[in-house]
Amino acid sequence: MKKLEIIIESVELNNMRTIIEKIGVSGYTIVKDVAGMGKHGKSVSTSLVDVGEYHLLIIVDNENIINHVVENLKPLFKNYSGVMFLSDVVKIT
Amino acid sequence: MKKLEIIIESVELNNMRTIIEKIGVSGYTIVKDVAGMGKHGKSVSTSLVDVGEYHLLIIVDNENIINHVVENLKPLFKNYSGVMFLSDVVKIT
Amino acid sequence: MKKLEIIIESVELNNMRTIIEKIGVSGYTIVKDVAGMGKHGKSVSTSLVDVGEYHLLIIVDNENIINHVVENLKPLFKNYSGVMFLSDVVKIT
Amino acid sequence: MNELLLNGFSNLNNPAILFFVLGFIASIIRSDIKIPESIVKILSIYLMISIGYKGGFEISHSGMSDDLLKSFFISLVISVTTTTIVFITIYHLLKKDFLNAGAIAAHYGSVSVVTFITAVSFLDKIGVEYNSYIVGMLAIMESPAILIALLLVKFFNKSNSNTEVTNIKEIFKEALFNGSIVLLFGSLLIGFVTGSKGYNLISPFFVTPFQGVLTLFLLEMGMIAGKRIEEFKKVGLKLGIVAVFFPIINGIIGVLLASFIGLNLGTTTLFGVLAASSSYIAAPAAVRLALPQANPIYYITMSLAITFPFNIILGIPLYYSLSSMLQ
Amino acid sequence: MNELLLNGFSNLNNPAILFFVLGFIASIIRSDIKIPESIVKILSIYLMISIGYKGGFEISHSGMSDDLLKSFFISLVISVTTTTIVFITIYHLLKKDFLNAGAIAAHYGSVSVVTFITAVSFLDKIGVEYNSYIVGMLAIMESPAILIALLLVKFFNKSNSNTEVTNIKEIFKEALFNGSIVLLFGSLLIGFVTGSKGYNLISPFFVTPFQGVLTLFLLEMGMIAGKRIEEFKKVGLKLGIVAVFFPIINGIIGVLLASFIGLNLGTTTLFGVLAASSSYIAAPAAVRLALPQANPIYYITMSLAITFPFNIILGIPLYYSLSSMLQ
Amino acid sequence: MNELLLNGFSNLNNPAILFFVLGFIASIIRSDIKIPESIVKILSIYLMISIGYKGGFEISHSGMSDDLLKSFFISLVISVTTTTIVFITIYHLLKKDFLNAGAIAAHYGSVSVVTFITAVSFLDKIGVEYNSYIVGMLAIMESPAILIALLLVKFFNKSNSNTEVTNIKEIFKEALFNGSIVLLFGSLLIGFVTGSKGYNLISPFFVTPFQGVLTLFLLEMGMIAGKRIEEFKKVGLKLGIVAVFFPIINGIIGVLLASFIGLNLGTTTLFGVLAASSSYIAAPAAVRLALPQANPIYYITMSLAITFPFNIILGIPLYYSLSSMLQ
Ligand SMILES: Nc1ncnc2c1ncn2[C@@H]1O[C@H](COP(=O)(O)O)[C@@H](O)[C@H]1O
Ligand SMILES: Nc1ncnc2c1ncn2[C@@H]1O[C@H](COP(=O)(O)O)[C@@H](O)[C@H]1O
Ligand SMILES: Nc1ncnc2c1ncn2[C@@H]1O[C@H](COP(=O)(O)O)[C@@H](O)[C@H]1O
Ligand code: NA
Ligand code: NA
Ligand code: NA
Repeated sequence: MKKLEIIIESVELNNMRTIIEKIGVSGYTIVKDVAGMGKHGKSVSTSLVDVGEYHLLIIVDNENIINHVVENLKPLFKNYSGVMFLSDVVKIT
Repeated sequence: MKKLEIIIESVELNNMRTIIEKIGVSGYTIVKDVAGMGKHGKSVSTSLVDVGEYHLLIIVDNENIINHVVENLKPLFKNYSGVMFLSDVVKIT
Repeated sequence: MKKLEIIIESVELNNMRTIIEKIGVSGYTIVKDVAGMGKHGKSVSTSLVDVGEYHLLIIVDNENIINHVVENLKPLFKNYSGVMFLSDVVKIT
Repeated sequence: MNELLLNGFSNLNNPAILFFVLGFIASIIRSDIKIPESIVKILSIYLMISIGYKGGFEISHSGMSDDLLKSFFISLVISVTTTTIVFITIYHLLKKDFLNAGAIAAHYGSVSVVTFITAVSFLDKIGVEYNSYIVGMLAIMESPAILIALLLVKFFNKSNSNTEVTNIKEIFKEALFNGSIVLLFGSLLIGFVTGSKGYNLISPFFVTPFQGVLTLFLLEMGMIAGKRIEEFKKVGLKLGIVAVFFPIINGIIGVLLASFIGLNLGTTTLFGVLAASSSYIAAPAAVRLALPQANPIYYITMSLAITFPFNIILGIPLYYSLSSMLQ
Repeated sequence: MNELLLNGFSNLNNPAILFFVLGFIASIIRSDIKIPESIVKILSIYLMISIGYKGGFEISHSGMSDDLLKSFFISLVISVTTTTIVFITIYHLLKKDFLNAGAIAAHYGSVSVVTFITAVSFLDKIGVEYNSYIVGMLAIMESPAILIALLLVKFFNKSNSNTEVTNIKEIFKEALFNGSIVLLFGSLLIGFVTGSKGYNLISPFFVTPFQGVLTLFLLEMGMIAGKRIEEFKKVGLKLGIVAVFFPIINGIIGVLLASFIGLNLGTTTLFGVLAASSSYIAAPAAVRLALPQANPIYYITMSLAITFPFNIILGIPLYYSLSSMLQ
Repeated sequence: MNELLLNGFSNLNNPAILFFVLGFIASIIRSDIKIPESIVKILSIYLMISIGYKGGFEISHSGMSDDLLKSFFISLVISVTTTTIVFITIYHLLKKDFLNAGAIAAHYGSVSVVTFITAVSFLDKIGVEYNSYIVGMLAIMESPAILIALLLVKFFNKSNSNTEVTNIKEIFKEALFNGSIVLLFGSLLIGFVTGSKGYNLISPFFVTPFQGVLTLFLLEMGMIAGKRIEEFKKVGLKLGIVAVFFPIINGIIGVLLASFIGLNLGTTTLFGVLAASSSYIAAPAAVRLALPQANPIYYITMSLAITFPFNIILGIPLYYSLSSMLQ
């Protein structure tokens, strides 16, 4: 099994959920409101403005599905800020 | 070393802490209030009702201990919602 | 690529950010306000007192940089509470 | 009957109720008014302190009523009766599913603090008096139903699952030292001992803005209910319908018992409300822990998305009208 | 002119404005006053309910004004005009960058609830009356500019990127059922129907402490603005300057149009403020979603760190002075 | 003596103190009243703005007192004296452990805003006047002790650890631009310049409900203290005992110095309270950063779980009685 971890702009969350649910992942977990630094500089999350807020999305699934997810999400990262990391896991339950 | 990541219903957190502390893990970390989707559908966490809220529990320890933890926690997932993922890590400090 | 996960006392966060930014990591993510247990016992975070609060810092970068980061951060863990875990990942975007 | 309609209308003229409806609608049309969780929690704490403190202060003025013991007794009778009725109904409705029967019974036998508070504000608005010690009954009635329901399940249960046994101690502890019980009783006591001097100090914060805080809270309750009502399909028509009948039947039982022992109009109404209301804070957590095989969608949706709105909008004026007919 | 200075000074004598300045300074010197996000959100909800509810209540007393239809019309004219002006200006300034032009235009064509509320409190302080229905205009003017700006971009856009198309439906839905619109209109309606009885119930919470809540909110707004002003360099001098000229020009347009159709002093001032103010909640989220290639640092910094402080401190007394000259 | 008891009793009759006790008990019996962290933070900000603003407003009425310079001087003397006394005591008690001595001294030499505010509300309740500028002293006394304690440690330290040196700059910056200092002084200044007009605008929010907000805050403080007291064992009896003696001794020093220069009853009491109180916000963070080898369980438990409750319940009436004996 593979674990895909995605850091994503909060404005894009709904969009991304729709995409991965359509693909049919068996599940995902969202860690809300993370901060950080990347190519676009430091994230500046301001209490009133949603733009600049990030979430961490964790998807564990078989390699096939995860590859599918990666292909479908890649285009988003052209316009939006964020990163994706892939690693190996064993799903127990 | 192994890293065990557990998504767990918040009502079960105390119970689970008791179990893993009794086993004697060297440590664990809790990421509070995560959201997600799984076999039981989307998590609906409502501000007043604790049921439907999830936490992410991270335990890093040697394989022996982690196996022990997995065996002891498995029964819980029959009745409660949640998942466990296992992966390899190196513990530095 | 390597993923370094660090659990760190919140009072030390600024200090640590300065160090890793000086090293020149390509990015990092902070999951705020995690709780846990370790060598120093259970974390007791109290709403008014910052001491006892922890953050989770995730850094993904090439092995060279990560090794550099590890060497520079190690001394901190002599005085402060916290742990570091290292694992393998593939960075996609 | 005419008066009943009038009361209902008067309730709909209440900003708090209308903001509840607004929240419900906002949630249905997926409008994103997000009241942060921490705010909902502190509002709920505020309301409990406020109602407890005011109750205690009023008792310190009016003195302990003779009805206190009778009321205490009635509280327990209501808990036992309503829990049992709901258990039996669901048991038959869901074909001997004693687990879900117990889970749901725990909710309906217990009480809802916010329903109670809304009823109090309803009575205040129309100027009807009630005995101040009733706040104590609210605190007392939170836990027994949960324990009774678990005992009923235990009685029907042959398989003896492990989880249940391990957690029962924690459940009991929770039932006694639950945050809301400690807060209600604590505030009651403090209100009782600090008298007018204390009251004057903190009433600008804990009493004067009370109605507005309740209004804001009900806005969020409306949104919660609206979000949950989407799961109505998973609950099914049968359970959906009994979620309206339970409060009516239980409310009538409460009103009858209270007026039988001769309580005044306001107090009788409030006993009706306590009997009719169903828990959505204490009971869900306890039940999820003790009866993990029961379906949370059933009990949460019924209690929060159907019974709560019903009580707030129609139930309270109904129990009031009934009570006034029996006076 | 003398009077203008006086008004400006009177505004600087307002605790709310001074706490804004305090927040700004605290942020610049990196002092760590952290107002939690959940608090900022609930304060913002509070202010919207309060302003909506009070507006509705006052309409129920004063009755619908004849000016209502004219005002509604003016609102749309202002939205179209200001959005277009800003679009064209930025389009030329940034060398045919229609994406950023659209993004920034969406912000300046839309409105800022807090700027409006601060203006209302300014008028209240100096005792100037305004038509209560203006709160409705505030709600109405939030979305059109965003839609107009997106249409303008679509018109200039040849490449037709994918993202834009997929999200346009969501944008429209948002524009209509946006939380703040539902909250403002909902509160307006509830204030209208519940009358004095309702008002007396909830005004100790939603009306009496209003000014203080606004003050606390502006402390945080000052800190947000101070944090964002650090990105001024990335925005550049050109955009920095127009971020001051846009509110002045748009404000003048608003004042002229409103006084042209004969609205009273207070209402004219508020139309100036609405025209001059720029959105920093609804617009950024919509624009980030619909125009991801536009640079968020531009529109957020301009709107939040330059135009907002300008309006709060100098703009409001300016539009007021202008309005009183035209009466 | 009789009067002392009376004062103590009057303090126990204060809802704020009783809610503190309730929180403490709730925490001990592990009842789960959870006041969210964001609420605690905003309540703390509210209290600082409120006390600062009111102080500034009152100064604008009563004018600057002649005692101001003397008081400023006394503040520094108290800071130096109490920090040194605590340092020396712990140094000997813990067998030359200069790190923990410095850490603990930083806490006791600094001040607790909430203890001060509780004392102010105590004086208000019994109708005793004090000089308004004392709020400024509260702000001034927050940092010096932290710096003095670090210097003392530096003096005793031979090994010259790295961490200490790198962070010292940040510590100094913090000491000057700390959020609470900026907030207190800022509010003081705004209260001073905006006068009665400003006061009337925001007092319904920042002044009228003040006592109730303090009460809610102390409920949480009680829970925090109750949670921390569980670590008493790790602190040990010796440190536990001095955590009661330090406030008494420091309080007496404060009262003596203040009455020596002829300050009035209320102001003398408050100087006693400032001297007696120990920091649990600014000091812990600074000390953890600058002296990582010191044990946080020592200084947090002593300051928060022992000295704070002692001061709140017994200390304040004690310093008051002492001050009135010396008048
Ligand atoms: N190398 C990295 N390691 C961990 N998190 C990262 C990394 N790069 C980016 N991120 C996260 O992704 C967000 C957006 O990244 P970017 O689009 O590169 O600016 C950052 O704010 C971080 O939270
Ligand atoms: N495949 C998965 N990947 C990541 N998180 C998951 C996955 N499956 C389940 N989860 C998380 O575990 C929770 C409960 O899962 P379940 O019991 O399968 O409904 C979900 O709400 C998710 O937060
Ligand atoms: N083995 C572990 N697995 C996961 N998290 C850990 C582990 N050990 C320590 N931690 C985290 O690091 C914090 C400080 O650890 P320590 O310095 O060992 O007391 C704990 O509160 C945990 O959040
Ligand atoms: Na009930
Ligand atoms: Na505008
Ligand atoms: Na002190």
